[in-house]
Amino acid sequence: MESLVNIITFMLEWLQQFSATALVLAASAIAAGLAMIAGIGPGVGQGFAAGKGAEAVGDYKENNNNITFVMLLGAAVAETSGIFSLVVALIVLYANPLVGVEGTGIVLAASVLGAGLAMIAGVGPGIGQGYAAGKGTERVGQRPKYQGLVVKVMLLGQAVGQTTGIYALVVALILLFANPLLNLL
Amino acid sequence: MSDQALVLAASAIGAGLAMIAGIGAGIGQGFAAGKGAEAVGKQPDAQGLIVRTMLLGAAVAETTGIYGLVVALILLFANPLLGLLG
Amino acid sequence: MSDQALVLAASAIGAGLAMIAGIGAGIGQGFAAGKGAEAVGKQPDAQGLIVRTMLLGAAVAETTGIYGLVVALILLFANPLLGLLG
Amino acid sequence: MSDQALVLAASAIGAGLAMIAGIGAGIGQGFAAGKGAEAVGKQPDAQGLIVRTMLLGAAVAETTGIYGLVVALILLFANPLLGLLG
Amino acid sequence: MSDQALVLAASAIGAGLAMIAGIGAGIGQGFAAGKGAEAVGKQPDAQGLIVRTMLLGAAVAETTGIYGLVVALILLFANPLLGLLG
Amino acid sequence: MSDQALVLAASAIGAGLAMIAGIGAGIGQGFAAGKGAEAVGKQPDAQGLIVRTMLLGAAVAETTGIYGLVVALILLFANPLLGLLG
Amino acid sequence: MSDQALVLAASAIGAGLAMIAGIGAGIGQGFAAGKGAEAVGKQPDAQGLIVRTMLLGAAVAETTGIYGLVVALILLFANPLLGLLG
Amino acid sequence: MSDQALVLAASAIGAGLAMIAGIGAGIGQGFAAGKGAEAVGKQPDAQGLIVRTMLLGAAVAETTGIYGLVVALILLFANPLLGLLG
Amino acid sequence: MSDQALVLAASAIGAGLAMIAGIGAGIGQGFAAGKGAEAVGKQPDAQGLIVRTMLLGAAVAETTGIYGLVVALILLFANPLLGLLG
Amino acid sequence: MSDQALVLAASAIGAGLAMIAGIGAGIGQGFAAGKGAEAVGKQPDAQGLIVRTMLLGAAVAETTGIYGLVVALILLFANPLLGLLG
Ligand code: NA
Ligand code: NA
Ligand code: NA
Ligand code: NA
Ligand code: NA
Ligand code: NA
Ligand code: NA
Ligand code: NA
Ligand code: NA
Ligand code: NA
Repeated sequence: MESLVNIITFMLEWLQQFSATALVLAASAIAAGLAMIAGIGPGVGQGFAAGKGAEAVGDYKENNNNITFVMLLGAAVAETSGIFSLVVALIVLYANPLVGVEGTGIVLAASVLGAGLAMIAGVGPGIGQGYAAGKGTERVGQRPKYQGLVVKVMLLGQAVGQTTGIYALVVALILLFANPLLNLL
Repeated sequence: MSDQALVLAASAIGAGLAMIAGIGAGIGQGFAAGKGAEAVGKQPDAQGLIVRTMLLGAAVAETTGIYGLVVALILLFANPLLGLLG
Repeated sequence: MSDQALVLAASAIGAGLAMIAGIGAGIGQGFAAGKGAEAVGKQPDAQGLIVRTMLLGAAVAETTGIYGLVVALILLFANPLLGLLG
Repeated sequence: MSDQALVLAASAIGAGLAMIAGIGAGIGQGFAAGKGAEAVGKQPDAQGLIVRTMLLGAAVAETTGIYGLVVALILLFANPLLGLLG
Repeated sequence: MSDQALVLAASAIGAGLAMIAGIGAGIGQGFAAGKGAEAVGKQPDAQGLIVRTMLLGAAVAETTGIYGLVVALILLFANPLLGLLG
Repeated sequence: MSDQALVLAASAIGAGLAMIAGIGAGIGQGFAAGKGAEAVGKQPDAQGLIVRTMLLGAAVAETTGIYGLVVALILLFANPLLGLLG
Repeated sequence: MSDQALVLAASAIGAGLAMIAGIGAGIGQGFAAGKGAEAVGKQPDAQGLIVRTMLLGAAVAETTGIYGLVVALILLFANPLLGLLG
Repeated sequence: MSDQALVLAASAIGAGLAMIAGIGAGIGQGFAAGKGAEAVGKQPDAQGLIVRTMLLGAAVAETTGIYGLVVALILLFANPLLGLLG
Repeated sequence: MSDQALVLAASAIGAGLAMIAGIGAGIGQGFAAGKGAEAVGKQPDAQGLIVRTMLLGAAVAETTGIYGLVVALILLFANPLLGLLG
Repeated sequence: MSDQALVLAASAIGAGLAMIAGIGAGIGQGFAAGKGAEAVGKQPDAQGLIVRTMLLGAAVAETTGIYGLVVALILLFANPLLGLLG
């Protein structure tokens, strides 16, 4: 280590002892872990819906079926970004399109990492849509007569709340399947 | 490793980081969705007004997520940093 | 130092990161536990229904934590990445 | 590796990090959207006042997201650090 | 530096990351504790039912924290990655 | 690679990190916007007072976001660390 | 640099990361403290029951923070990874 | 690369990290702004008292943001670590 | 670079990470402070009981912050990892 | 690169990380400020009691932010790790 005069050069040279494939695969392992972090969102949101559901069935036993239906429907929507992240994680683990691609290993590896980081955006829609699920559940328990209207507004709002999660998925898929950086090399 | 490779690798990571901004709009707009659903259940007559206000507020909340997307797309498709390389 | 070592080292870190997903279920299910306890105090007669709804909702909230666990276990015990090394 | 390459690579990551500030405005403005929707449902007559207050407050909440965007654009398009290189 | 050293070093960091999952259970169960305390104050007669529901819900909220602990202990005491080294 | 390049590269990342402080003002001021909109809906007569209090409180909440911006601009435009290099 | 040094350095960072789990218990137990204080103010007669429920729930919320502490102490004082080095 | 360059580069990153503390004051003071606006709407007569309490509490909430700023400024302008270099 | 230097450098970062646990107690105890202030305003006669419950709960919420501090001080002043170096 | 430089560089980053603990006190004390302002608006007669309880609770919430500051100042001004270097 006496030759270590420059920490950045040392790290880059250290990375270059590995094959490009090894760099991409190592980045894939970390990216899979990063993508899963999005799962925080659905967990928080669906748990909120569960709590509001439990509260609502206690207050309005007779509307149990409406309450459970809206809770599960809203929670299903809130699962979306967790599923997106799982799919991206499985792609990088089992069907990584950047393995074996021509190009500098560090750019390929960084693209996989960037895809994993982008998926973390899914935390937001998961929490937000779960909150909407909980409030929709609560209201349908109180006013089952307006279930159609409440569910319509809930789903509309949840759709709006999904967009930034979609943006992130698109950026991740671009990095993995249509990487424009490789053409710039 | 070339200079370009280092800059492009960092750009891929920067693009990923920029997308994280989307957490905010997701949480905030979901809150708006929940309050909107609650409100139309209470005052079905004011439905149009409630939904319009919810969507207007949600559009405002979207902007910083869009900023993140735009920065990511710039890094990926029109990388200005490469041009600054000597 | 071998290519395998790099991939396996990154797998250890990836497994740790994947577990962080569990934060969500912990917060959400704890919220459900609190609302459930509050609800059975208010309507002891509806206890069965309240607890069943709480548990059903909590089961739904568990899934992304399970996804994280599954990805971590794949990385640790059935690592598909090693087979892709040249 | 050139000096420029290192500074530009770090600038790409710095730009991505700066965008994360946008989480705040997204959450906050979404909260405002929700409270605004709730309020117009309760007092449809005060709609104009409610929406104006919501938008004024949301404009204030946007600033730190804009600061992050500006710093990112400076790093990407008018990088002052390159000029500081010896 | 040996292959084993790199994998074991990353395992130490992975174990630390996995423990972060415990944030969730801490927040959630504390919320349940607060609502439980509130509820027994209002309906002391339903204390048994309230506390049992609180503890049942808290047990459910603990699981993802336990998953994190198990992954950390596997990395520290029964590291399967070492066996995968060529 | 020169000493300057390393310091300036780290300054780009430090500037990006400093902007993250802006998350706070975004959330907090958005909360104030929502409560302000709610309050003017309930008491339209007190509108002036409500909006002034909201803006005063929001100005106070802006400061740490400004601190972050100032530190970032110092790092980018008047980097004092370069002068400390031997 | 020796193999041991790398593993021990990573263990120091892993120990620090594991402590972050303690954020959860701090938030959750503080919430319980606030609800407990509110409840004894409303029903001073039920003080004993309220405080016992608050402390029972807080004890449950402490566990994942303790897990983090135990993993950190294992890494610092009884590091099992060193024994796995070839 | 000189010893000074490494320490100063890390100081730039440390300064950026320290600013992140400001998230707290931004959220907290914004909450206070919202509750203050709500309160003056309900009790315009108590405006003076409400605003003074809000500002006193917000001043207390500012301190940890200031600590972060002070540590950042020390790292940037009066770096004591350089003096500790052999 | 010596083995000791690497372990001690990582210990400095580990100590900083461990302090982050303190976020939890700060949020939680501040929540308790707010609920305590609210409660004494409503029931001034129960002030003693309310404040004692708030402080008892806050003491419980402090523990994981203390754990983080203890781990940081061990890393800084009684580093056990150095003794494990071969 | 000397041993001291590496340890001091890591100390700069560790100091920055430790300051992040201050997020907690900022959020918590701001919550207390908001509840305090609300409470004095409702019960102006109890102002003294409310503000004293708010400040007492806020003082308790400050401690973990102070711990972070103390660890940062130790790293910057009285670095004990340098003395542990062989
Ligand atoms: Na959206
Ligand atoms: Na916006
Ligand atoms: Na789920
Ligand atoms: Na602002
Ligand atoms: Na669970
Ligand atoms: Na401020
Ligand atoms: Na627990
Ligand atoms: Na403070
Ligand atoms: Na505790
Ligand atoms: Na404290």
